[in-house]
Amino acid sequence: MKNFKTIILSNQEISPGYYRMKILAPGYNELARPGQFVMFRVQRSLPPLLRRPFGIFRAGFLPADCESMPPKEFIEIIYKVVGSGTEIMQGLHHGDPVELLGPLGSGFDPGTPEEEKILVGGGIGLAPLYMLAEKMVEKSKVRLLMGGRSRDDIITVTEFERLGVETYVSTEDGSLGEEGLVTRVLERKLDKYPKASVFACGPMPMIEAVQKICLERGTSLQVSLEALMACGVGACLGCVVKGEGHTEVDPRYLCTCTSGPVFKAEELNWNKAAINGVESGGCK
Amino acid sequence: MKNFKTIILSNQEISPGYYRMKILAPGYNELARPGQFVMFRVQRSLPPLLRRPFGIFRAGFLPADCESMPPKEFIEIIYKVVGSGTEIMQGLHHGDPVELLGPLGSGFDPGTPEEEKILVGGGIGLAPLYMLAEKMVEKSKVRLLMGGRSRDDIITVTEFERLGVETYVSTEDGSLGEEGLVTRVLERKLDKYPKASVFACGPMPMIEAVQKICLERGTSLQVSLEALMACGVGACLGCVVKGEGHTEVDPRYLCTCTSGPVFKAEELNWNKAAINGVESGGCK
Amino acid sequence: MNKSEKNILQPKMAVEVAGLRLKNPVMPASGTFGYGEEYAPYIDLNQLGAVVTKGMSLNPKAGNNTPRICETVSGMLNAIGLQNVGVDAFIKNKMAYLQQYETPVIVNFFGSTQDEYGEVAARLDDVPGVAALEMNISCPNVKHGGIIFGTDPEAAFAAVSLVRKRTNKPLIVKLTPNVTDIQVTARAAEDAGADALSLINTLTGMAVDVKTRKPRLANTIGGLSGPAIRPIAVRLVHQVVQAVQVPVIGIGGISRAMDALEFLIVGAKAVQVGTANFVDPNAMATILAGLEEFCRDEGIADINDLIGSLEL
Amino acid sequence: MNKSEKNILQPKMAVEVAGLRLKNPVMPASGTFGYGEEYAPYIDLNQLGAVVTKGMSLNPKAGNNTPRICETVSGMLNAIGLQNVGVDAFIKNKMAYLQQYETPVIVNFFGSTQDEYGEVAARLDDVPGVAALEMNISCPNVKHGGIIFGTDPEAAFAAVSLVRKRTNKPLIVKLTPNVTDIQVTARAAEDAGADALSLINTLTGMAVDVKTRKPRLANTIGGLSGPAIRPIAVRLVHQVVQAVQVPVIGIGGISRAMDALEFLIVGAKAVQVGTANFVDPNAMATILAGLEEFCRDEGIADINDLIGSLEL
Ligand SMILES: Cc1cc2nc3c(=O)[nH]c(=O)nc-3n(C[C@H](O)[C@H](O)[C@H](O)COP(=O)(O)OP(=O)(O)OC[C@H]3O[C@@H](n4cnc5c(N)ncnc54)[C@H](O)[C@@H]3O)c2cc1C
Ligand SMILES: Cc1cc2nc3c(=O)[nH]c(=O)nc-3n(C[C@H](O)[C@H](O)[C@H](O)COP(=O)(O)OP(=O)(O)OC[C@H]3O[C@@H](n4cnc5c(N)ncnc54)[C@H](O)[C@@H]3O)c2cc1C
Ligand SMILES: Cc1cc2nc3c(=O)[nH]c(=O)nc-3n(C[C@H](O)[C@H](O)[C@H](O)COP(=O)(O)O)c2cc1C
Ligand SMILES: Cc1cc2nc3c(=O)[nH]c(=O)nc-3n(C[C@H](O)[C@H](O)[C@H](O)COP(=O)(O)O)c2cc1C
Ligand code: FES
Ligand code: FES
Repeated sequence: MKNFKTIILSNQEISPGYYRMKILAPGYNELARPGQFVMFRVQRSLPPLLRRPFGIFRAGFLPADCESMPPKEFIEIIYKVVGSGTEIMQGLHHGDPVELLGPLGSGFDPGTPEEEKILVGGGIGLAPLYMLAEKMVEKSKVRLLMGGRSRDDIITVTEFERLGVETYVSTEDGSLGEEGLVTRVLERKLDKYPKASVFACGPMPMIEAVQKICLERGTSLQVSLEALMACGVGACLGCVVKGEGHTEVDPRYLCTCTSGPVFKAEELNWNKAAINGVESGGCK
Repeated sequence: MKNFKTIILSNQEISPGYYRMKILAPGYNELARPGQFVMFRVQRSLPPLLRRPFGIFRAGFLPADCESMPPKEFIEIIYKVVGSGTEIMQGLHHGDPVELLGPLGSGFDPGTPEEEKILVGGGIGLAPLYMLAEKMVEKSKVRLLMGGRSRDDIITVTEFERLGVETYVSTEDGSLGEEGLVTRVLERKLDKYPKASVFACGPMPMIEAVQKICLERGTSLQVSLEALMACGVGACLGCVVKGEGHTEVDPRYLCTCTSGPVFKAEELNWNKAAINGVESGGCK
Repeated sequence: MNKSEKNILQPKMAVEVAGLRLKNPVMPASGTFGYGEEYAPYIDLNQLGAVVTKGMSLNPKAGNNTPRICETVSGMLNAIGLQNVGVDAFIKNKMAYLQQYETPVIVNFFGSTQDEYGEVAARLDDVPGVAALEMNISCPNVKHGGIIFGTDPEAAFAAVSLVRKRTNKPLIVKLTPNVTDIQVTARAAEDAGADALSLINTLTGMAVDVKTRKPRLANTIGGLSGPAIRPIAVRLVHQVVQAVQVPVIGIGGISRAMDALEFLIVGAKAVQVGTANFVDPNAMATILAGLEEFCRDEGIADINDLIGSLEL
Repeated sequence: MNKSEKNILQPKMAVEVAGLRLKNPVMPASGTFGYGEEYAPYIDLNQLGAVVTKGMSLNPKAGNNTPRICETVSGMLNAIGLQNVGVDAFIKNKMAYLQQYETPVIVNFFGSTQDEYGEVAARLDDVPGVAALEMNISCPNVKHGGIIFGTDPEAAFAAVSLVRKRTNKPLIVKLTPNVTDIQVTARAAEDAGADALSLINTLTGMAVDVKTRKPRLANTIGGLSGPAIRPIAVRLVHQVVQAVQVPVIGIGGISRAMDALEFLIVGAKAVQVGTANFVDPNAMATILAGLEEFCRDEGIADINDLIGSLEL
């Protein structure tokens, strides 16, 4: 956990509206656990005021430019352009100065090796699942169910396949893979592998549907949530979600940035509107 | 007078901290008169909020890229990096979108052709004098007295020479040209050419010294002033200076943006602190 | 094509404020648009819902010493000091120009005593082409130790009542945000006979030049405007809409259609655009186009259906 | 090397506020720095003039529904709802951590009745390591129809007087900016026994999601903070400094040394940094370095020579 000024190594559009950014990030290979995130800031730019949270997609080493130098570490984030901050980000280039605060938050618990693992990713939500898959493929059978509205929302599937993950794509408009919701695929897979544990990240309606399915079947589920964040370190208390047992009289709020962003399903309160109102697209 | 969205053609550092920016500016060759200015804004950048005023250094035509197309018009501005806005400007490149409001303000009155003309420029203040020189050299003998703190502050003198202007450089530290204040040179020249008329632009202390000299000798003087501006069009009344005859009881304020930025010396009140407080370096 | 689809192709933008029918809800804020003329080369005044002029006083006012303005983070401070040509010169020299346009002219005015307020209003009362008066009560009351009329509900009530007696024109009272409870002043103005309220005027602010140790404004204190103040303005408009029956005009930091929409949704019948005119002289036209586009996208046939649509 | 040159190489940064000697005038603003611990990985707490904790109440408070925060132009709105672990849990679980550091700990607290204020103060009174109390009076008075203590000079006077009786710790009273005349509340707090005043707390604001027509905060209304509010804060601090004898701590939109300097020059003895911590967890260290550099550049041997150096 630290904050440092660094630079962008590359920033490419990988699908319409989706970008992949590589950032020089010393120390991250050792530090970063699957499911963690960074608070990202463009250096020397006043707006937007607050940092933006992004899941760590991948951490790695650049080929060393010279025998005697240690190889450089980087992380990658994958982001969708949705508002003022990500609009500024899409215009950044190699060498542009940025700041990273992280790695932050709890990570996924990869569980026991023998189990079957099912990852469910909705659109940009699949970003934090890659490092998890990387970690699990060695010892477990990992399947990725990737859903999106249309073909443009299906990203980085090849990367998962290269890891040896079995991938299943579905789109709501049928423009790629199977037509329909990713949750339908999930039900089929759980019928087949009833002991699998599930790891999900994506838009709230998807997460809620996944939770319902897993609850009915008693399937172990971990979800990665998004919440509006100011600090990312547990200081502002802006990012809370309702925890298990939360009521108006006895409220139980958990910080998404420190207790999350990954939660075991049973830690959370799944009543309607329990989750921080990110659906509204944040504030502008 | 109009506002339009356009692009930058080039933006080069011409001396440490001084930049020359060429901007595509259709219509400016016909419209722009010597001494006028534009209100400049970087498109799609929130800060700085307000536009920045810059004198028009030069208007011209680009070589036509193709026989059948009319040649493209441009203007050039010369600016010194002093604060938040000019810091952003120095990072702009060819093709970056900007907005220009202008040409604005009164211009210089070039006077009668037979007279000798003396231009006095202090640092970046010489910017609005180039177009004036361009206009006057055909029919008058034009001399430029250019002053600055050190050699870095002496800019574009060669351009004036190419027009056929006789130039005299002085710096306070003697690092280029004569050592001392430009006003000393002015006094010598006025001794020699007592009928010359003077056109001055530069920092307030220089302008005030020039005014004193010209007043004593009855020399005709026009000055171009700087003032903090919000609108540039006479609507906000933020940019006023004190006019001739101004008193606390009977205040007479003139808008720098519409009645100026060029004033005949006799239009202004030259009491101490009569002039809009730009000396303080504006606000941040 | 059925009727509702047709409507949405050209959403209805007309609104009614203080008995005035405006072709759309977008107008400039006083003091940021001169006497209209200054911006005519850049924006078609006929496009606007109304033109609101610089504030007028009984006698010409020279305004404050300089510096008068200063940029701040996403905003600006001004202490122009209400410089204006005086109401008589305005009527004589400025009205003819504005009457060329079909757009209603709203004349902003102020006084330093309640009698002066009354007198200015009376002089404007029978001037043809003046569609309404906007009374700026953010001015010091020289008879009461310089306390701002708008921060003293009783003084506000008395001044508005007097003005009400001296004019038959629709009367808009412009409130100051620098108060503990704006609902109190809003009700005082309404009770005294205002046909509409407009808010917010600038928030009092100050900036210091750390090198010279001097205030950046000759007047030390000035009025903060621009995008920075928008959340405060939206809150105040929301509170006033809930406190009064008369229509409310929203002002404060509006530079995009999105911004104007926030005010309309909380219940403002119209909006005024101030500082944004300086940044982009065409801002109001862009905002207007954005409002129409929003209505079309959202299937709103009449902008009035949007006004006050806040869901709590 | 003569003495004055030596001083300037290492300008003296220590200040005294409410009888506390602080090694420098920079500290976090309550609610933006958690309990200190959250930011310890990013900034050396020993560098700071003081640590100011999240506001404490008698009983734990769960806080508001979500969404609780929202970015605005150069600022943010928050309606956290004063979520905190409660004063007893704080004393038990959080103080030990903070006592590892030499930096004085200022505990911010609040109540919903004057008795609750008094009780929290009493519980903190004999806690070792608590250097001072900061009393947040921007809270609704449940016994008086929810009117904010800080907007009602009598309620503020009564609450501060009671707290004064129940604690021997230095007492800082934190004022709300949402008032017509801050000098009145400032004097009420001083008269009731405050050793220092801090200001400003957030300005009340609101933002609307134009797509959903809902307020962006579940609580509808929230507190605006960040660079956008700085000019208002500087003005208020300037006014309070002129109204009272006790030291004043300046707060509001400080993110750079330049910003802190504005407050010091108008007369604040120290400053608190809030929202800027979220943007840059190292902001206070950078500000501190900038203050030292400014003093060196300007030949100021002791930062106290700068405080109140405003030239009018
Ligand atoms: C732990 C975590 C991990 C995330 N990982 C990714 C990722 O890998 N890729 C990706 O594209 N997005 C990710 N998001 C969402 C991402 O943070 C937002 O899309 C982004 O902040 C939007 O910024 P903006 O300025 O473009 O949008 P605006 O709407 O202009 O932002 C305004 C404010 O709302 C906040 N906001 C808006 N949408 C969201 C959101 N969905 N979640 C949280 N805050 C939001 C912004 O941070 C900002 O404070 C993640 C969010 C969280 C909390
Ligand atoms: C009519 C006119 C013509 C000008 N021509 C030139 C020119 O050709 N080249 C050039 O380099 N400069 C020129 N200036 C000055 C130029 O406008 C300022 O240097 C520039 O605005 C500084 O902006 P900033 O954001 O970098 O500085 P900041 O100090 O960050 O600016 C803050 C605010 O103060 C204003 N401001 C600061 N300094 C000045 C100043 N000297 N004059 C007016 N406003 C100021 C800014 O416009 C802005 O509103 C001219 C000014 C005027 C009025
Ligand atoms: C330079 C300037 C001059 C102003 N003059 C007046 C005025 O004469 N009368 C008035 O009622 N308001 C005046 N105002 C306030 C504006 O009308 C408006 O209420 C305020 O600027 C907030 O809107 P904005 O944020 O869109 O600028 C002035 C504002 C500015 C910036
Ligand atoms: C998320 C958040 C939580 C806050 N919580 C408190 C609090 O518990 N007690 C308090 O007195 N002020 C609280 N404040 C107000 C700040 O201490 C400070 O007065 C205000 O944010 C202005 O400073 P800034 O602009 O530097 O943020 C909070 C502010 C924010 C942004
Ligand atoms: S983002 Fe601040 S506590 Fe989680
Ligand atoms: S800059 Fe607005 S009147 Fe001159």
